[in-house]
Amino acid sequence: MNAWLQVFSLDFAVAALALVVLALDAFLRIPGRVLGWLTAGVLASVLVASFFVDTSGVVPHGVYESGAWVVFFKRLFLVAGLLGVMGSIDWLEERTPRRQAEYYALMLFSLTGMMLVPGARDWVLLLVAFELMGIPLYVLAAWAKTDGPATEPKLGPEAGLKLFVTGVASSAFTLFGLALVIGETGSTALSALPVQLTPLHTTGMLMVIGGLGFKLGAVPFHMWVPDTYQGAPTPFVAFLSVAPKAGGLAAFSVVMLSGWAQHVAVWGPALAVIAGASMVVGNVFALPQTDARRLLGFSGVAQIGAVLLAIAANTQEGLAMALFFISTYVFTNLGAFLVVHAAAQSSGGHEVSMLAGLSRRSPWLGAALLVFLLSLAGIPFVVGFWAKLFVFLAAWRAGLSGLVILAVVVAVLGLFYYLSVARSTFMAEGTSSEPIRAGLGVRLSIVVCLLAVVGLGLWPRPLVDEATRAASAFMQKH
Amino acid sequence: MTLMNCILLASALMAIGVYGLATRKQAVAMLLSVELMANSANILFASFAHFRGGPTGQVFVLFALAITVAEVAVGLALVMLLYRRHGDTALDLASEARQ
Amino acid sequence: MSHLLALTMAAPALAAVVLLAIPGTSRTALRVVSLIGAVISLAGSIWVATLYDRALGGLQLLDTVPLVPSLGIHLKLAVDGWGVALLLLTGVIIVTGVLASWSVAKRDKEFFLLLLVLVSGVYGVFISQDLFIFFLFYEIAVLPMYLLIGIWGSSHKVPSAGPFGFTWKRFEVGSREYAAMKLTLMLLVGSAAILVAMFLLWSNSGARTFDMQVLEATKFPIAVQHVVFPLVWLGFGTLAGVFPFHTWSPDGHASAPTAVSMLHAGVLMKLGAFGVLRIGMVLVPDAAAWWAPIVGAVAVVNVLYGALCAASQKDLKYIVAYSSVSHMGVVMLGIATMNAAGWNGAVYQMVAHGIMTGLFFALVGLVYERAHTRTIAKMGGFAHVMPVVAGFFTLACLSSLGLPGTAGFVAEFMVFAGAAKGASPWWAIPGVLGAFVTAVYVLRACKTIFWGPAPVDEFAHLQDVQRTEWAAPLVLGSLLVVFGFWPKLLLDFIDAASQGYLGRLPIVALAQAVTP
Amino acid sequence: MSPVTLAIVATVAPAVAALLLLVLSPLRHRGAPAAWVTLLGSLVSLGAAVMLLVARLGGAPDARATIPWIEERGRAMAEIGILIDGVSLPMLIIVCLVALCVQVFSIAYMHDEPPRAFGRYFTLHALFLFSMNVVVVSPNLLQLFAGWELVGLTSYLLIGFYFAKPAAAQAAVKAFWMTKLADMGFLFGLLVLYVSTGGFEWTSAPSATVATWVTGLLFLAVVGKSAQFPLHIWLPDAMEGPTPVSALLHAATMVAAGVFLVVRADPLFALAPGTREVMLWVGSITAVFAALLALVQHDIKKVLAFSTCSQLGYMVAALGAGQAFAGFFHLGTHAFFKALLFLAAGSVIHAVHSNSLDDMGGLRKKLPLTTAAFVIGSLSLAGVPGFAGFFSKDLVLTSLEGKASWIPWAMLLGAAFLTAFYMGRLLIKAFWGELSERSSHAHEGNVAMTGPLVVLAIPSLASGFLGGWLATQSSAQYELHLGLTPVLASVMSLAGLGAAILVFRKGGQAPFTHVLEKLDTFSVVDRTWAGAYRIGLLGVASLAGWIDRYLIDGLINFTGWSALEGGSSARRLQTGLVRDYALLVTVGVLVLVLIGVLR
Repeated sequence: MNAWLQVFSLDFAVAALALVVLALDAFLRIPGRVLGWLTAGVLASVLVASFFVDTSGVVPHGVYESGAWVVFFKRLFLVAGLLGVMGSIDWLEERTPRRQAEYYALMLFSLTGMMLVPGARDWVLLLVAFELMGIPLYVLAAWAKTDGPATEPKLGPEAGLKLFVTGVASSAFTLFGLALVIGETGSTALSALPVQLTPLHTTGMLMVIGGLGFKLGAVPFHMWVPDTYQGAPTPFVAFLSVAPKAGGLAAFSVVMLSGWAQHVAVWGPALAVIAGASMVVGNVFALPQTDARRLLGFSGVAQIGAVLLAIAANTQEGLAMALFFISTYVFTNLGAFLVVHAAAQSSGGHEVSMLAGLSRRSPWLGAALLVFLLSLAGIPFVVGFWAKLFVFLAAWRAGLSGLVILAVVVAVLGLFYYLSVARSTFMAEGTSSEPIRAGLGVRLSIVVCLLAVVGLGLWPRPLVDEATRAASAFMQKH
Repeated sequence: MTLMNCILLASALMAIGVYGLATRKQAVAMLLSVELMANSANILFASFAHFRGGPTGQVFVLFALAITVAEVAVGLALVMLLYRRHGDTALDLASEARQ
Repeated sequence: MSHLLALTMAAPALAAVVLLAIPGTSRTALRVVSLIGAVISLAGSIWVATLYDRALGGLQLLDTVPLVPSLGIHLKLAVDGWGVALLLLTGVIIVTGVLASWSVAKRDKEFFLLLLVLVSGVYGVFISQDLFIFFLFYEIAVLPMYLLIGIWGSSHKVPSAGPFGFTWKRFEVGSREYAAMKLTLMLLVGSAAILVAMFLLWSNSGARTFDMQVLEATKFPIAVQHVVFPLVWLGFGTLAGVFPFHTWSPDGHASAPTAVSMLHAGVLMKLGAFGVLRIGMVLVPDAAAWWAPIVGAVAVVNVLYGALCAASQKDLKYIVAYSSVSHMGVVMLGIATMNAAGWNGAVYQMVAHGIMTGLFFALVGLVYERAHTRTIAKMGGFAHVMPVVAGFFTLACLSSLGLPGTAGFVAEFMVFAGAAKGASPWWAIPGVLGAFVTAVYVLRACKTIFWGPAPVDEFAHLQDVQRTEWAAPLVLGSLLVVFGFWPKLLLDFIDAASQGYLGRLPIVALAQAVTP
Repeated sequence: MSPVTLAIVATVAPAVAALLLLVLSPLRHRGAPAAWVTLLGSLVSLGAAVMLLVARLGGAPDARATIPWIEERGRAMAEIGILIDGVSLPMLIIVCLVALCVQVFSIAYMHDEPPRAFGRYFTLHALFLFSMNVVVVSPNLLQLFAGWELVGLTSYLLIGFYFAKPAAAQAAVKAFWMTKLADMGFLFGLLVLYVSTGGFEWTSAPSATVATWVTGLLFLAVVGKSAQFPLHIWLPDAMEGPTPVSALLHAATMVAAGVFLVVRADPLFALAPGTREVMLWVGSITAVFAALLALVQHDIKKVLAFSTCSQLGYMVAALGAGQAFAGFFHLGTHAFFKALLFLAAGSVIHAVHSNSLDDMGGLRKKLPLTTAAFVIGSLSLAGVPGFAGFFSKDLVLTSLEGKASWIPWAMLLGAAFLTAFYMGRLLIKAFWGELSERSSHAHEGNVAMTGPLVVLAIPSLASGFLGGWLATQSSAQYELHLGLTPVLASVMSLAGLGAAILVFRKGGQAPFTHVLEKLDTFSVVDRTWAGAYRIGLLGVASLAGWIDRYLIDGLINFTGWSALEGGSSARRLQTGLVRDYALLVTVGVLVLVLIGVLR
């Protein structure tokens, strides 16, 4: 096998799996549920394999760069994909039994795109990978008319369209900006910017930021977030709310910190504004939400603001902390969405008020949701606290103390709505008292998330070390 | 035709596309506007390639086109879904999600 | 036993873990395990007190585990004299609190679980010698309160009025959810301020460390101190009920179930005062000296205003809750004096008030459980049917109004003496007046509830104290008297710490230089 | 045993009794055992006190011992301990003796109470004796204050002993509040003393200004505790308590603690002539004012209560005149004869089951021993020559000679007349005249009731002759001399008695009765305090409560409300229209570009 093929072995495995799933469905009529578990199993094996396969080879022409940085992200995506797939199995079986293979395949394609992003050092590869990650999501967002009961509005098409329109508008801007940057520089290498920038460079760079910001759901490119989260199938949203964000973060870091690090004066303020606006808007808009998915959507906008804070720090420590943050966010948010999903399947709606009595019906689910909410709120002894703390510390050290204070203040608003959800879960009297029925996949995913959130909350060091290693591997090369 | 003119042309196209996106009520018109926006970028790539030389821009255009096509294909499918849901392709119909 | 402190702190949390494994149906087992956890922690506290060398003073029983060394975060536990006193208080309150909650019927497993976790946090705060860990434990101590009040609390109606009456549309003022949410949010706004202050200290410490001993030795730039101190004061002060950020306390304590009120008013509010003292006064002494007049003036408002508010209440729990606001004002007043008498008094008042208010809430809970009302006007003559409750309630009242022979007197007297000797002697005047107003409202309540003709109809058969309910009144009541007659028991510890920390204060050094 | 040990035993014995009764609740609930335990405690105290006295007569010096109590910076900020000297030892004996008599009397008087209440009563008595002894033996003002507050507590609990009676409950609380109000003065005085001298010793000699402040503040407390005008209003109400309690606390010992305080702190008061001036006037006014009100009372206990006020006024006036010993001497004699009077009154009440003078009459035939006791007490109180009260009252009056243009002297002479007059009225109404209906069934109580009367009658008769010894003990001058004052005082007392016989024998009324009754029922002072409480305190409290709930908490609610409303209105920006989303993306990109370009 060629050395550079080995570099991409994980990515190829995932892409191949997508094809295999399609083929198995088309030719052998393998039941969807089996395909789902197969997908999950292979993803798990790939994840395990990532610890044994050496992917540190060199790729010709410098378009791709392997190393600890890339591996960190790939594992993260694989975990997110694995959890997302497991969370979807039962729902798919129930709702769209005849279209299961496509769902998995699309998710795997998106995953492939994601896995290529962090290593990309050339605009062409980055753009293609980024779009490969993004386009399947449009389709998946509109996968079903609705995932709730028939009484809920059928928002599937709308979810897809909103994601799509903002997405293509953003990518048009990205393309436009790239055209300016690449045209002016004359090279598609990420690191090819001159020391002295022309106005065209500057304009182009900022437009690219706008385009990338869409995937992260940062303000002002966040408008799709609540609507899509509300309309798309919740198990998918669980995946959508974390994995592409990690992908977006990877793209952001690759662009900002590898190629453009020297020009932090250009993008730094813009990023700071986006970060601040995201935290404020996300938290304020989340306050009046009554739909758990929209609420989590806006809360996600606010969380992304915190990650961008760390990127804006433009230091290795900041990057490491951003990695740590996004990793914990994957577990936390995915878990939260899956609990909401499980509860909604049993109680017939995604309203926060529908969570009433959850802790009585299924104490463990209630406790899990509480843990996830506390983690999102940044409360000690669950991992979200460390994530927020590390990010704030890094930003503070980089001189962004004003933004940190802003973040701390708006975090209080966050507490209000997180606690409101907890209130429904724990204090309100529910109408039903029968236990929540959740599929094995969902339960397994939630347990993994819970273990991660609590375990890392008690002992965050391994992940911090890992993130630091990845970040330093990345920063030392650039 | 100077590079600056081309940039202005591309920008104008972009602006028209944005304007269309923001005002057109029909989903198909929206798709057209999106195409305009994407193609304004392609024009920019091409003009840079033309005035500055080198294959970079031209190659990129190809990729960009492919990506845009894929996007629009998905977009069309989504518009179909919208039509099935509402019997119309008016984009504003897709505004049920807000509370 | 090198990990004694860690064990003391962790015992309740470990019991909570054990609780997880016990099925919710074996109710006695749940309670016994909780009690064991609490008792171990109390025994640990007592052991700590016996091991602590009062003559030596300073930090003792050091126990360090590096946690995130890259950020300068260590699990560093040690105890000073103040810590010893407050550990003992915590131990006593949790043991009696668990016994007082023996009859909790609703979701008892979760209740004890949260209660125990909370207490571990409280212990942690008192023994943390790393600012970061301090904060961590502080949050653990504060947060379970939300659920504890929100689930097991009680609600009542508060009519809307005043210029902000329109906000009642959104809030069910008086409901337990409202109380829980207000309490949690206000306290967490406070911890946000603390967090910012922590960052400032950490980043200006030179060594980039959270180690409090290192921070103590650091001389922070005065500009930094002037930002840190108000943040610490208001941040921790919110929990200590500093005016005007005290309004979570009446609603919170009135809504909370018995053991939670006991713990919250008895111990948690002390975390706030302890924070101001341990972090504000000790780590940034220069700014503290500058701010002290303001802190003291606000504390004085607390004392008098809290007492007046209490005097206007018709609900028994609100009276006790407002009395906490008033008494915590005494603590803050003592802290603001920045002299030994004041600080000793402040810490002593923390203990005295903790015990006293714990006793109060235990008894109020008992009365409420039987009479199903907290409106004083509806009660009367209860001493005929529950003489023991009446007796202990009177004792709590007496400590509350600072009667000699009870712990409250020693504490208040030291604080007032410290205030009189300090820079602003006039502080003592409203302080003493507050104690008088306290005498008015506690005795009026006592008279209305317990005295008068024997109750008829539904109150005629109220039971007196039963079985485990004896624990809180007996233990807390006798401690009030013991500490009232023999303050040396605690003062030796407290004074050792006060001396040590005062020696570092710039103004004290100055004063010692001036006076022979 | 050394004097220190004896003093400690004398102080602590009742505390042990009280503790035993508190802890061993069966003992208390049984009733009778509680009485024995308390009596034993008092007996031990008295025994120790007597042994101390014997030792002192044998030439033992003053004894003083202290231990640190409250610490600050490793040093004692406050100490507790004992001090036995010529002031505290006589006081100790008086207190223990009277207490023992009252307790014995109570066994008979309270025997109808249910056992639990009986037990509680004696527990409180033990507690009281302990507290009072703490006051008496205290070596410094802080401990005195502690004991002072503790006796206030026991007073509160004992006045409220019949807590089922709303009037008793109200009286108890009122007594506590009034004295507590005054005690703030004590506390402030202590603080001033501490700040200026670093301790709580009455021997420390601060500057005159400080001394004036300290003594002025201490005097406030005296006014409260010793029921001086205008804080006297609690004392008549305190008669709601059981009569033996009135005898012990509200006549003989506790209310005299104020006088005792001034006697103790005499070195400080000596430095503050201003304070003494005020005391002189307050004492005189109280003496006259209370004597006038005593004239129109129909409740036998209230007559005695106002009489107590009046006599305390005498003592305070003497202290104001700078003659601490005169006040102290009067305190001693007063303790005996007033306790005697109250116990005799208790015996009467026990016999006729009523407090009202109107229900009594002709009792001398039914209750000969009680009548004798009452007469002795009355004559002593009236200051008839030869009786104990004569000597001390004479000393008080003598000490006032020439002070403040002789006005206080004249006032107190007038009060002496009034005293004899109202006591005559009381005697005639209760013991002479026709047998009333209720009186006809009266009979003497058992020996527990009569015994204490006999015991107390002796010092009421004779303790006046101990003045000389007492004076040497407290290194004061005392000699009985035949001058203007003693003669006038004797005349006044005899005149008062004579006038009473003239006026009341035929069932007449005192002159100005109408006016005085108006004054009594209208009770200006009482109403002023009630108004201050209702409007000043409760009014301000309600205002504070309202402000807290609706303004301060309202503001906090408003903050939350604003955030939520802000969120709700901001939500409208999320139009839900795809085109707006796209537009916002554009605007966002443009803004970013602008930020970057215009940076």
